Amino acid sequence: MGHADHKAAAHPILQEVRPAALPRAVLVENDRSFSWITERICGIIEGKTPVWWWVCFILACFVASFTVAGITYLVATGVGVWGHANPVNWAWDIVNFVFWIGIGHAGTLISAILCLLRQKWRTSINRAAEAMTIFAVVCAAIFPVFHVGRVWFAWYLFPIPNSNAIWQNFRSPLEWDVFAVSTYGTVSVLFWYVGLIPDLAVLRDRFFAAGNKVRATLYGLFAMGWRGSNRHWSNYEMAYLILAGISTPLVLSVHTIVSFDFAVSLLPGWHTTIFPPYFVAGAIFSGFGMVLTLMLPLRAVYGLQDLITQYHIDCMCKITLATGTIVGYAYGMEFFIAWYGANPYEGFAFVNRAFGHYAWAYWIMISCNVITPQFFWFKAVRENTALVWILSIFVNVGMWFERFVIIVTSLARDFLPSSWGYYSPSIVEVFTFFGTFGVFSVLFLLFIRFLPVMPMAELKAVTPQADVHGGHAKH
Amino acid sequence: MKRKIDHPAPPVAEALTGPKYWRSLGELAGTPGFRAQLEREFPEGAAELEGVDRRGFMKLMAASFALGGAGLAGCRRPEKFILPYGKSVEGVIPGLPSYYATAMPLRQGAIPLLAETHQGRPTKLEGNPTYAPHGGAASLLAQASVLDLYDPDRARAHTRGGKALSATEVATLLGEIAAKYAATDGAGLALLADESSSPTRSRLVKELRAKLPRALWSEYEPVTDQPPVAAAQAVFGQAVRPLPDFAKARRILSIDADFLQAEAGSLASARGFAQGRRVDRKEDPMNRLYVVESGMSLTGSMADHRLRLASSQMTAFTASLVIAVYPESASVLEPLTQGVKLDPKWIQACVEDLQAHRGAAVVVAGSHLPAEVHAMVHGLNSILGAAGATVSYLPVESTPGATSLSALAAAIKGGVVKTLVILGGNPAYNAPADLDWAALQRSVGEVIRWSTHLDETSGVNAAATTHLAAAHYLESWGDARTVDGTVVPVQPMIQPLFGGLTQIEVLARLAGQTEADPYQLVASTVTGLAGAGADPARVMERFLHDGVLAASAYRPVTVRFNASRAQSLLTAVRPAAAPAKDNLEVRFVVDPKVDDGRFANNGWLQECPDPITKIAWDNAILISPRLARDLKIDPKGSLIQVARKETAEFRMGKESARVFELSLGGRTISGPVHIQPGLANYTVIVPLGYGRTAAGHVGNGAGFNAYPLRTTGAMHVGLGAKLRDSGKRLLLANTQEHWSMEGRDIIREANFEPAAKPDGNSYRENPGYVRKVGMESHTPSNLGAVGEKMTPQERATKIPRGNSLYETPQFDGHHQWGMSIDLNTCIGCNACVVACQAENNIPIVGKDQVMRGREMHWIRLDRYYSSGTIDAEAFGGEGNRELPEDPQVSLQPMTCVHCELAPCEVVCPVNATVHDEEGINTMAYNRCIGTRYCANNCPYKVRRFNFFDWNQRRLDSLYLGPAGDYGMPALLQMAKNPEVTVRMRGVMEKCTYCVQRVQNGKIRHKVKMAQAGRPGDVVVPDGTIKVACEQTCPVGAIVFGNILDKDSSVSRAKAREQDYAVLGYLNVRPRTTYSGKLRNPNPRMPDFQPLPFSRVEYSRKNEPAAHDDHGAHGHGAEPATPSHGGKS
Amino acid sequence: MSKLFSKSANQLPLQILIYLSVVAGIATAGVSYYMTPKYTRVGYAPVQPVPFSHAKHVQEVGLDCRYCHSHVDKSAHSNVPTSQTCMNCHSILKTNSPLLTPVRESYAQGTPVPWVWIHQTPDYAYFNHAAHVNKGISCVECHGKVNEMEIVTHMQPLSMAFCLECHRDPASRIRDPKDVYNLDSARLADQGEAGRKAAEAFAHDWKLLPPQSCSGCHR
Amino acid sequence: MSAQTYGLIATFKTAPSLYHAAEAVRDAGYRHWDCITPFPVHGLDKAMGLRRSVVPRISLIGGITGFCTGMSLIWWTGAVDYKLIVGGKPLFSPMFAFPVAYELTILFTAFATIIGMFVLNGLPMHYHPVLKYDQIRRGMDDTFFIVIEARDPRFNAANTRALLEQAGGETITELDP
Repeated sequence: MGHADHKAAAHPILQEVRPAALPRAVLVENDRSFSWITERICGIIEGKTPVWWWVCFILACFVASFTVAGITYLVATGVGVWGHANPVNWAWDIVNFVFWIGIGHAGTLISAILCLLRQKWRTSINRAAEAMTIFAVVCAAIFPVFHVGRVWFAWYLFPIPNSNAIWQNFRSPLEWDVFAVSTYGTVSVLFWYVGLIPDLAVLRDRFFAAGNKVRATLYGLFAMGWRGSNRHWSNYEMAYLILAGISTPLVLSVHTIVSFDFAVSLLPGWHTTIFPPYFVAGAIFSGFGMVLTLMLPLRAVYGLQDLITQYHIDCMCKITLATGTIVGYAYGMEFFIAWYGANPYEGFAFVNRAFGHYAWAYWIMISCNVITPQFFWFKAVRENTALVWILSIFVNVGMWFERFVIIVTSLARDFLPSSWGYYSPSIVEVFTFFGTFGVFSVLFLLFIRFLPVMPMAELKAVTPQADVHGGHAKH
Repeated sequence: MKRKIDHPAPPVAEALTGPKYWRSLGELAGTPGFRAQLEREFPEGAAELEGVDRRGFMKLMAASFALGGAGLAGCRRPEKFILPYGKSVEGVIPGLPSYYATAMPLRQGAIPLLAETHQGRPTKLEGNPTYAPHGGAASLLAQASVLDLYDPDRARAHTRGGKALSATEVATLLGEIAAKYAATDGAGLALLADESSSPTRSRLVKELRAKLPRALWSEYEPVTDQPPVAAAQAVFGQAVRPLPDFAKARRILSIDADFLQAEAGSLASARGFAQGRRVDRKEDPMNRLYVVESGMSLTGSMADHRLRLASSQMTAFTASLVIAVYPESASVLEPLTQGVKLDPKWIQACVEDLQAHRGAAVVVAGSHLPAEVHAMVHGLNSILGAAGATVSYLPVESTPGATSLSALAAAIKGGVVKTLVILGGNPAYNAPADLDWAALQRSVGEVIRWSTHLDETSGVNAAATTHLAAAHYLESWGDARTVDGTVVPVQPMIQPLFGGLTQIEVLARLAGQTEADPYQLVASTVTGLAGAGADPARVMERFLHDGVLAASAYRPVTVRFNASRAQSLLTAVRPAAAPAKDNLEVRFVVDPKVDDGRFANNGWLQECPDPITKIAWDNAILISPRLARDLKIDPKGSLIQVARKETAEFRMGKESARVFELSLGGRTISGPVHIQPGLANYTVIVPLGYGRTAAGHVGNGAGFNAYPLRTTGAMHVGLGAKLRDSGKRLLLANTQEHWSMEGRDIIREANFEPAAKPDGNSYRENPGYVRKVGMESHTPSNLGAVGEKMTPQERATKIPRGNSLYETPQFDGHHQWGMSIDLNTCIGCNACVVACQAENNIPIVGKDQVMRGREMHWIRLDRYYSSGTIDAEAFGGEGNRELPEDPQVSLQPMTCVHCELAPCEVVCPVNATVHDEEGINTMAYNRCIGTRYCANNCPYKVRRFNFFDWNQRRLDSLYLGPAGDYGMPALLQMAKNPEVTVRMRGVMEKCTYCVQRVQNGKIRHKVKMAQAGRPGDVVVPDGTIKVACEQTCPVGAIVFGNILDKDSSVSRAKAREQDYAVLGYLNVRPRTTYSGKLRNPNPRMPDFQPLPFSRVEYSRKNEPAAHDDHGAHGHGAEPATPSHGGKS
Repeated sequence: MSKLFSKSANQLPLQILIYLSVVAGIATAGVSYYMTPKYTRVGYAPVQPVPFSHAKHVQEVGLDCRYCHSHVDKSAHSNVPTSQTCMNCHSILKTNSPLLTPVRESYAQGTPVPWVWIHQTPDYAYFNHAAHVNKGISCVECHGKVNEMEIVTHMQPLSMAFCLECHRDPASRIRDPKDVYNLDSARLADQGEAGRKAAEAFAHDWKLLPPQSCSGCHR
Repeated sequence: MSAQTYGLIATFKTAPSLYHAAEAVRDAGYRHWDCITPFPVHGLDKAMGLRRSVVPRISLIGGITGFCTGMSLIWWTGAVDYKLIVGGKPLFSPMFAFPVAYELTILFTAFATIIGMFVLNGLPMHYHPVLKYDQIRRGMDDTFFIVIEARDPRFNAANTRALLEQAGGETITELDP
């Protein structure tokens, strides 16, 4: 991304001093040319659909059909087809919601926060990460929408004037969620789309040149007539920067508000003020886990080793390690606060988490979330792609269990022991959740087939030859 | 403009008129075969259903009930119709309910009731307040009995060999039998009936026997709920029966008598007991209850001292007691106590206490105990001065010449019975197993059976049986006596739905009367009872209006205890061998819900959890923790026991019970075993009344049948039983998984009187002890300094800010509603649960759903045990592994407490639950979208979610969704309260403080005042509005009312010093508060506990060291180690 | 590179935008007009089994509302009269009118006359007539001038918003209690300054506090 | 001729050459001209003499509107239109209104930013003379162009072409309007 250096370059003192350039990490290896990048990325779209893609796509559609079937059955019959009951009125539905939303966060984080932090290494993964965000939000949104008892009245959640003259309760974290998640979805799509415009223009022109008018028109319509004008780039860059700027507080607020669903309640185990940072860290953690899980196979399949370099993997492993450790710290802190607060209800909630009926879930969570990332201390591990991929899956599993532990164990044993219970999922919810991986995969497969998986313009901007001052950025 | 509308064609009159119309909802909804079903349901009773107000009827319908099809006029909206009566009905104002006095007959004690009817449909029963001993209370069974009226499984016609008989044919048939046996003086005719207190029946039986002297009249009840008259006959020389007055008793000793529930007259007993138990101020006295029992009854759960003892050893115990009171009797009674180990100190201290309260002490013994125990109890009561003071003796009016079931069996075997008339009862199901009743019945040539259902007895040789459909009591004219003998009317609320006959009608016809009009039969009895002087019309009018016949109670008689006659009874008795692991005692108990099995098809009762075991839809073989350990079936628990170990194994939240075979005297039954703390170690409790095979859709298959184990010789208690594991498992619907309060401050208890060495912990020393327990005791007041200074009335409207971030809006209503629940008097009878269910159209969900934890009750009874042995270690440990063998029981009715700062409201995204101006936490079903967030955030877990369309779907096909049938049977629709919305699936519901009663009460008052010219007088006087649970509560533990009125009963109840808010530290400020529970143990007793076990556990759990600075408040005192239990 | 899009394509986005706005505007307006009770209910005037004219019975015969709609001041319902009520007069008057056949048949057979239900609140809304007519709310507020109707027509939306309008400001809707059944009377608040004062006094003296939260109507 | 042409387009192979050419065109005083680049070239704005984009101002307006919308919506619905007592919380408080107002701030900012960007750029504009240039595909790929429009007052077919040549432009072509 250019704006940052542009601003730095614009600074008169810096211009005069001309500080010695630090050796920079190679973001695009083997000194590839601009057109190599274009060919490489557009080639994925222009090439013949590979057989494996069809296999994966059909498989993904099959898996996605589980969600469709599960939701259809649910709406036709009642929420009772899930395993919910008093006192556990939320379980897999909200676990899955928070899980998917959390995964989405890495995408925004990579594209927005790293953009603001001038982390250029993000460029090769940000497009796919943003796509992941959007698809994860789609998967996430399925759950809160359909977990309600009367989904056909879900429009009550929106402040639409009506003849009942009644409005929403804006004190409810769930209402905040409605705004947070829909804003998040909308802004993510807009941000993604804005980033796509120059690349769509490339595809438009390439398809036109190749004589495929239909696809050229389709890409052209969405390219909005982009022509690479620098006057446009100027506004575009600014808009992109602002979107990145607002996406950062947005992504932080979304998981903060999701954590408010719990923190604002008075249930022991939910009612805790450390949830917002803890959830955000967890979201980043799980999000990077998912990015690794998705990008590593993609890199191998499409031979993108020059674009997603070992440096990228290394960075992501380190972030995973850092956030995983924050999450581990939060787990410990919860116990400390519960003990220090001297509230017996609160104290029991945590002891029960670790040693009660659901202790198995707790220890799965601890091993996956706290212990697994510690392997990333070792460079050898970070450089072993297969191992990183396996560990990233552990992170995904662990973060799912984190939400399960928080939601279910707290509900299952709360204030009055008379209403204590035990929750176990029904087959319907298991399949519905399983199916969302299909939904996600279908969308992701469509994305890698039809849209540029990496931002070409941005990649080109970080190549050495993009520097107008010639050599000084050259290593 | 939009005004112009295409008018639909006028409805074709023929298609819409008639009884069909108002019931045609089902047709419009497209239910196939609805017409046919209709014919089956209302073969003859359809006429009186005509013109039932359709608007009232429509209120039944849930919001979801979309009328489509036939009536659809264009696309604007479905067309609906108003169907007024053709002819005006006197006294009926559509939209206003009418109330009539009636009574529910049950064995010897009827329950006087008021029935609420909506345009001819009885929907709700309440106790008749005119009958003082009940004070307007009704029992669990009475509350549920209205549902039996609408039971779709009832016999729908009179049949003979499967063919329907008309009413005339039945009359002819009965007339023929009467004529036939008139010729033989009744020889060859036998009648078998269940017990009844009806004076009319008694009169008719006498008439019948006079006409047909050789006919056999026998009565059979599978369970007894009154002491045997034989004992009284033996010791007093008079056929009398004791009637204890618990209100007057300061010291009560119950010998295996569950007088709060199982014994006859339990409503009056409970009410009296509560009167002596209630403590409003510290000056008030409080009674003390000693209970010796083998099982764990509600009475036992209320005990201040409870001794676990096998039922077969009660004779020895009573004998020891008599010896202690009257040492001269030792020579006679000593042999009775042989071989039974009893703590003499326990008996001595108990006796001293009873003697110290001469004239105010009472001893009662369970009806099932042998005559000798009752004889000794009669003696004890005489010595203690109870006779005439706390016990009165009433003459017993029994049907002369009534034979027992065994005698009838012998007669049938002897071949003398040609025609057997079985009136009610269900001998094929519940007769002693050794009689082999089914075979006997089959051997009789002609059987005429009168009952409401085609049950097991009707099913014996059904082809040859004439079955007469019986009318439900709400369809019948009749009369009955309450337990004290007061005559009460049984008045029909509705014409018999299925053309049923009443028992007296059948008897009258058998006695040869051709015009057997039940009303006339009753009227002639009642006017006869009223005496010659009275105007018959006036007498009946009064009788039906008041619901009681004035001065008709039995006159108590004076009795004199004859020791020598008692001695002759007692010398023959020898003590039984002590029960042991391989010689178990079996005690058959009547079930609190289905009774002897007669209410098995009542969904409300089946779904209501047992008050102690908390098991719904099943019975279980109850065994003690000791026996479980001996059998090696006590649950394992987990590695680190953070909470106390469960008494049952829960798999995925469902109780997985082992199925055991229980054999006694060569007979075997099998049933699930449930570990019940508090039982005598080697007594096995077996509740009767389950395992019905022909009860109906609800009752069939619920539980196991224990009757096959009972023989004539061991009707109530059997010795020498064995248990054998069948290796199978059965899932039970237990509504309360966890039994321990975990040392939490939920139910706050204290001893009533100080210990020998006062420690400041007792109620008398510190009436405000509840404020020294729990989080609030050491945190700043939630009300803040300003709020603390306010009067309760100010607090209710201004809602002091306290230490909150926010200023709260004020409540500006004319009333502020609140409730107080007295834990000290609540006996846990569950009547409130079913009363609420009836009032608020609460659906039943079936065993499967209850197992999943989806029961819908708005009010529930939480039952906790405490044993003082909880482990204080943070991460659990050994102390948590122990199952209490002899726990203290604490009961707590829990329902929505209507928090002023309600956590549920804050989290609802759509404002479906908000506060109204009068402090009610409302629930707008039609706004609810079902996020269930409110239920999660409710600390009391009192919100209930409609996971399925309980009302519109069959419970056995809930998971089929749209593939299953849709719609509520018309018959069940009739049972619904039109004042309450029937909820559809996907919405949350909960206690509304009976908002329909509140609103209607307010409107009625305002209308009355406006019409009386005092329109500004809008505040409803105290007591006018009673919520359903309050109204039926036999002990008056629940009080509801306006807390703005400082003289209202609820304000006074809340002013008690022991009033507290459960989980008050959360600052949710519940409008329902609880009065702390008091225990009144005797400091001289060997098992005296200076602190209730729950308080011991509280102290152990909450780290005494950290609370040292609060030691002065009383809860920091180091608890005494309990005398039993302890770490093993 | 030749043209993929023609010059006119530049107008297309704007055209699409305008088109979408218009469609959305129309849809919103349509839904809020045609799908709310103001449209779906108001104006409903079905044909009744008997062409009963309120105008005739009130204005010519001079019947009071309560003659037929008995117990409206006691009960939650305003009763639709039984056929017997009709026959009180029609056993003498117009005894042979063919229009009255359903009534006569109903009376003779005891079967109800199927009047089409016009003013219908949802099943979950509990409206109580007695609470209103005894507190100065006239029939006309919800039912319109039935006394002038040949065919009864739904005049007000009877939606929750409609109810709330009055519950939030009862003083502006109340009538003198003696005018409640006089459908031609004016609201107190519409009778000039004195009327407005009287309305205020009424609301104060009668302690009018109509519920505005759920429990007032939903049980 | 100048009436028939849109302008001149010159090709540059590398970013630095474009950068210097842009400086030259800027210094020559042209106003209606543009650079076509496949990616945003750092510093080119300055080289072209472009001022800072005004998108942030539009975004700010959007953000403020969003925040006010959120706050006033919650205030009006809860404290004015229908006063319901919910959990004893005040009818309106900026504290509980904040999350929604915050989200709306972001949402409206995003909309304003994107709409602002499109409007300022005059997009969507599917038809444009530059897009008709047969080498424009390379402009999206790896080649840089400078376009000087004929409507610029300083535009003069010969001088302008000379300027571009001097600046290192290759294949200088006239664009059809």
